[in-house]
Amino acid sequence: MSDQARKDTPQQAEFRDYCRDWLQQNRPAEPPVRLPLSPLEIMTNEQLDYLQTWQKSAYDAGLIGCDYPQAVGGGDRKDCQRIANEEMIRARTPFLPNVIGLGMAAPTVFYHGQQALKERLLPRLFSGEDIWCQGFSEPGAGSDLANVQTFAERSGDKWVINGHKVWTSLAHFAEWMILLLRTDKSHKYDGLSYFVVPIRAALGKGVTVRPLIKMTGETGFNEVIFDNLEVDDSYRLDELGKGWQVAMTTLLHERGAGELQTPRAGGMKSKSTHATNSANLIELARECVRDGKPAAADPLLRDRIMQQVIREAGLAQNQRRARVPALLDHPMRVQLQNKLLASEIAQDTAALALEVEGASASLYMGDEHAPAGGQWPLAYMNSYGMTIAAGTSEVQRNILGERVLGLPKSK
Amino acid sequence: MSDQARKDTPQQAEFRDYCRDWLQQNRPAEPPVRLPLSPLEIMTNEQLDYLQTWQKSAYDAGLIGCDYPQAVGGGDRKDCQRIANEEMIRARTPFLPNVIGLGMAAPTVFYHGQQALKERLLPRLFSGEDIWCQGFSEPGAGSDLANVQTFAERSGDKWVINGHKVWTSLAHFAEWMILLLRTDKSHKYDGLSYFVVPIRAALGKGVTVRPLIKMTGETGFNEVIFDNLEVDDSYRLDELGKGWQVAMTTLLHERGAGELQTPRAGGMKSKSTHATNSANLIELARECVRDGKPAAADPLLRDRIMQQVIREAGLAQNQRRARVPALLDHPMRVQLQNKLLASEIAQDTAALALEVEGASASLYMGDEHAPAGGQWPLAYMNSYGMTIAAGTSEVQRNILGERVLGLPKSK
Amino acid sequence: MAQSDNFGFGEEAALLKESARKFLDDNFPTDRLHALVAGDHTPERMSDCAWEQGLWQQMVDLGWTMLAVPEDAGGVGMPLVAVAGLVEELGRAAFPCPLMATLNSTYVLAACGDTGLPALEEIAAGSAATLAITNRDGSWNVADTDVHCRDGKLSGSAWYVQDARKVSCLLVSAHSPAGLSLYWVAADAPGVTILPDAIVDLTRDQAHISFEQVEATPVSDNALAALHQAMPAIWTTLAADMVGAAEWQLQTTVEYVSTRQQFDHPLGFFQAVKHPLVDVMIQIDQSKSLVYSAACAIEEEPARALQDAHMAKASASDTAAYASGRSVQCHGGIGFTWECFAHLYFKRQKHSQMLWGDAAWHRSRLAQLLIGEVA
Amino acid sequence: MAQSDNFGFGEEAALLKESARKFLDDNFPTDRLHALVAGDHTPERMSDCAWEQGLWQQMVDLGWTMLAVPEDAGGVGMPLVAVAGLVEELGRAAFPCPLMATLNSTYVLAACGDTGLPALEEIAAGSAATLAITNRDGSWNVADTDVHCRDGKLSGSAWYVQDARKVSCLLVSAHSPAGLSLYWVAADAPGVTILPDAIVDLTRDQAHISFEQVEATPVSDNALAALHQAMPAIWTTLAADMVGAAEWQLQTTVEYVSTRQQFDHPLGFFQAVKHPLVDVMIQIDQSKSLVYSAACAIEEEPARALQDAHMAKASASDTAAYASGRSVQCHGGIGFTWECFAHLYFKRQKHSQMLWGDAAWHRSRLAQLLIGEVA
Repeated sequence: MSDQARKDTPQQAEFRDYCRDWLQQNRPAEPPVRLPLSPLEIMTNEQLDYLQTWQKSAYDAGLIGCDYPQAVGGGDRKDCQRIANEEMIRARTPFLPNVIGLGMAAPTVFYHGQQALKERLLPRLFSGEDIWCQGFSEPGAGSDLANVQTFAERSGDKWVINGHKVWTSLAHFAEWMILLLRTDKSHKYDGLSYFVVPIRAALGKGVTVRPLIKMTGETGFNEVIFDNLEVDDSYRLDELGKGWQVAMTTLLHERGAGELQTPRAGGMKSKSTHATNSANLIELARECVRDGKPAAADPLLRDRIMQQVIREAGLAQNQRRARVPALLDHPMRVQLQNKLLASEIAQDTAALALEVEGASASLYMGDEHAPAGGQWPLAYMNSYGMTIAAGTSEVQRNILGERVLGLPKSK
Repeated sequence: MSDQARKDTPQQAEFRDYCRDWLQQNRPAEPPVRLPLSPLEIMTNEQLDYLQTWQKSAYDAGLIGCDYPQAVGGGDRKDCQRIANEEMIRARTPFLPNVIGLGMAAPTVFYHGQQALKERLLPRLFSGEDIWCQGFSEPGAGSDLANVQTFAERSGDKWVINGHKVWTSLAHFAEWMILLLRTDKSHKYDGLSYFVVPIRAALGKGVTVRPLIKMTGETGFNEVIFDNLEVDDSYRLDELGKGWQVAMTTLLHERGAGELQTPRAGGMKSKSTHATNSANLIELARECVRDGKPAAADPLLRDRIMQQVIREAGLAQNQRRARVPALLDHPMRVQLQNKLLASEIAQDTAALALEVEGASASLYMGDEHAPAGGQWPLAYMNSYGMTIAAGTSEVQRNILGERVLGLPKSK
Repeated sequence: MAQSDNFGFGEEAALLKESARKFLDDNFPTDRLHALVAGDHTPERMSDCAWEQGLWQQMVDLGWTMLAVPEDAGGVGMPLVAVAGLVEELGRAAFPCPLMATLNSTYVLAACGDTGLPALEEIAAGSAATLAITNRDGSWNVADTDVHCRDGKLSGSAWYVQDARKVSCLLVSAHSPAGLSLYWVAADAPGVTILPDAIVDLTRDQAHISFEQVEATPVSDNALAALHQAMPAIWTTLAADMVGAAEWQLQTTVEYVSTRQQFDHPLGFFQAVKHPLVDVMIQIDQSKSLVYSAACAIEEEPARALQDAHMAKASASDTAAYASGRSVQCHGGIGFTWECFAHLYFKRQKHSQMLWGDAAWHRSRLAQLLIGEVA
Repeated sequence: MAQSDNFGFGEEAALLKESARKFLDDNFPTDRLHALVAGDHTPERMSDCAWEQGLWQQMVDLGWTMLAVPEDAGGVGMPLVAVAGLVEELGRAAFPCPLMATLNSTYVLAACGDTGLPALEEIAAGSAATLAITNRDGSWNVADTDVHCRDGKLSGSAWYVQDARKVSCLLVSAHSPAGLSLYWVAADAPGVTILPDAIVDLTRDQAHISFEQVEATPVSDNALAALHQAMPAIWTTLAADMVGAAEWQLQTTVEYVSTRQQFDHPLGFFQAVKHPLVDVMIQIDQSKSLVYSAACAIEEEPARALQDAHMAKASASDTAAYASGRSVQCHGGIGFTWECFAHLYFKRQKHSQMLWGDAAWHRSRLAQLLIGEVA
């Protein structure tokens, strides 16, 4: 009996066996192209096709949307997404490309959308046929998200949208966008509303998608410009002026603190992708040479690698403790740390990897001599995306200080 | 020719020779009692007597107050205090006990006091016959110094003072106090005025001095309570309502950024005192054992000790660079860092020393087996006095961010 | 063996933790601690070993000292996670008592097999004990001791013995002709001299102990095996104490900065205060999760026990250091005074930080496990 | 010899520094740098060695490349502090050019005695050069090279050669029958193949160079002595560049956070932004003071040169890492884009951080000097 299986309910145990069998027989072949490090860095149609095919087959097999009702395309199970996730990670499957759809749009639409909308949108979201993106940030609304200025003006049963969103990952592939915008300019928070918008259908007709280039040189992020885009009022989620509350549902799930489990990326690791965690850091240290010896023999590097190992273990055990109420002083205390911790650990691990590499840290992806294919400088730079996006680390610390410790609001 | 001598003016060179000769012939004997680590921790009359005697003889020899005019008891020299300081440090003389008088009261009285007052007060200040203390902080005015509530009410030619000062080092030995108080309750900054007050003469007659105990167990700080103390208007410095500006003169000199050089503590080190800097840390690491070897052989400790060595060197070289305008981007940029840097370096050095000591860091001053007589735990705790007093490190960073980098004022 | 989803921290453990917190809240608020231990403030003071023996006796009567004693030795045999929960509460109260010392002795005795039973039975019957296994250098290598045994008699000295004046029994490691061995000795046996150290920490005491031809009861001829087996539990228990103390530091500091006003705002309004306190919280949570994970692994997944315990103590040492610094700094001038309670925990944490190995020591051992020797 | 009160940084040095800043401000604002080097953004790009050769020629004409060349070799022989001042300005502009490489070669040649003169004269005449002395492992130990010399011909390869495609001459270290020796080789000599590395840093280029039976002019049979003597100046010069780049990072970030509004305030209003930027400033100032102190010591107080230079480079490496991280983080989303200039300096600094030894490497050498070998 496996580690996790010990505590499964009979229903969960049965489902776990099913997942395991199915995954054993249906593990996808090696990808024909180099995969990016995460769904947010998907750059080419070849990458997307491969990953969409995988998501569709996993959905068809019942491994995605497990805990949602059947009416919206779900599996009607109870606390089973977690089981499927564990088994997908165990089987080292590729990640799911529709990550924003699954993790953020699905629970938001589910909790705040009208029934007809849910039934229409969620099945194709789960299957990965419709890729989703998120339109929150704007040039003037980054950390200060409530400052969004994209405006929807009422016009009969329709709304006419104008504005400018930035940092929209996957927008160049997305059918749908979850969109936070303003319907009232006189109130900051209460003037916000929340829509789902079919952006792909509107390309060239009120919607322009322009790629942004990251400091790594990768694309993936986009700007999305709305120029008199008309959308139907039925695409609104929840009441007018309740956009901020709806956005909180989205963000809560983004930070992994929502009730509905997000279908997880699998644990696939092949020569074409590199995970960048401390275990790989140890491997790197064995390969790199420092002062004529393996870097892994250097007491300082050993000490600092262990610091990262311990932080990663602490993060993992936090997740475990989050399920033990008797060991929690505040219900959200551990969960709300996830994003901050995960991003800062990733950043420090990558920075340390560059020190392990020494002179060869100068070599990038195109260099045949670059250790680990030049992935560590890439990972280090991308880590700033993590500490900046979806609430900078500074904003995360405000949230933790105010919501968990109860300290006075800074602003 | 010595290092410093090379760049001396002829007057400075002559003065340096004089200092050196005099110090060679007049170096004081070993102290009869254990000396504290700094003047602010003087606890007993025996300690004070020894140190006052030394200050008096140094003053009589012309090594103190060198750059002040003769009329106020000074030496009428130009840029010579620095020379005397260097030679005292070189000769490892004891420190000067009237440190608040010399470093803070003297320049403030000199720049803001009436001539008669200067002539009366400064000679006995320089000689150390009158010890001075500083009455700035209050229970409700720590970092927010301008919030002082001690109030002086006009009564003819007199003022009647009521209030409560805290953290007044040396108050139990002091004849005089520099006192920041309020003469107008309707304006925060412009309601402040600045006095010199003869507190010793008023003990029991409007002034009460009560010792505060530090977390180390040492005394040294005091509370001073004013209960209808009458003082003459001639003890006021500068105009009514200009107290904040006068206090800035004091603080500028406290942070080592004033024009008038502060006579420096010497460099005396004997078995009865311990300096706590990185050189001593290296000695400690040679003596302490870690895993069966000297701690000084441990690569991690070596690395961290070097970090402190480098920071100390950077601080010292900052002082040197502060005198080279072509290498300064902002006139106050380096000077305003002194207090913050010095206190944080001292704190980190002491914290590291405790790790060097390992299990024996548990042993305190009364333990015969304590490394270095238990001074490092003492120094570590006292370092929090340094990062808290005279503007916490947090306030220092605000000052640097706002005055030097020009960032918007946080409040 | 599989790891429990909930660390094996069940209802009984939760009840024990809750009742311990209530007992200490009711009976031993921090002002009582201060009044008890902070009477003499002079830096040169000798440690005076002040403790509340009445409260301690109540704890013994509640069975807390026998929780870790196996059932076959007359104990309760609670899982280590439950014990960790209890110790976390004692750390939060900084309660001066020999519980941790007794637990440590228990773990070692339980690793000795049958020959440890008589001593365990004494502990189950209410005796307190402590380990005397450290040498003059304060080495955390369990093979290092300055005590020797010849002809059944102990000579030499043991150092850094925790709470020696609060216990009735000593578990001593000594070099004997058979190798490193363990002995059970009454604290007041002839030839035993307990020499208190003058330590910084006011909430504990510490001593070095001289042995002169002391008659001792042999417990084990294979001390190395027993000590190696017990150390993970010892580190984890201490880490639990530190996590509890750090939580006290966090909560009291949060309270202070929420009320203390400067610049027309509570201090906690300022990010320079708020964010470091968030970092204290984050560190505590990491350490706490690692403590329960280690406690669970020791019983449920022995292959991970050693590495998880190294992680727990390394993490707790860093947390204790950081939480202590911030607790004093954020209290400002008040935090620097003897009358403020912050220094009691500051000093306890500094003591704990180095005890049984500091963070770097544990990380170096962890690196041996995870990376190994590299040429 | 005594240390100058002002680091020996006199009027001439101040003028040079000022004129360099003006020259670069006028001729090479950062948008020009971005347009020059950031054309191809793909992560797999090859380095294309874009630089402004016209501006470089002006610099050569201004005499900047011969500043460190001794007067007896036809150079200017400015004190090293003056050179550091110039390099600080080039670092601030992140100007892609072989000045540092040429300076480094100059220092080594000047340490070779008379046999270095002919090559120095070439540099004084306007030739640019670079050091090819590093092995495949990127070892910063000067004894390590993968090039050999037999019968006066070089074979093997040199790695991590800086700006090789911008110079006409190479100063190569090689194992020869006489020991480690130095050779002067034309970059386009037969048998020399320059293989560009695809590096992260867009403002520099780097290559490994293969030597196949290359005819070379011997410069010194005692390369170890010359390299050891020159390294302090090499480290200090690089540290000066890093300090200048860090100052650019600080100033542009301060500008950004002073204007960018969030939550109804400029970002710099918030202590979570303000205080880290203050820490960047503090680190820069430490490194800068140490750079000039080292530059001064190298000429005025040789006994301190080695330790001061280790301090300067160790400090600058830490400063560069911290300043780079904060510059991107405080720029927020914008800072994470290719169009923002922050990444140009971020990448240059990461390159510099590891070049000629990272902070830990320098501190380990410093410890050897200040603590020594301890049993």
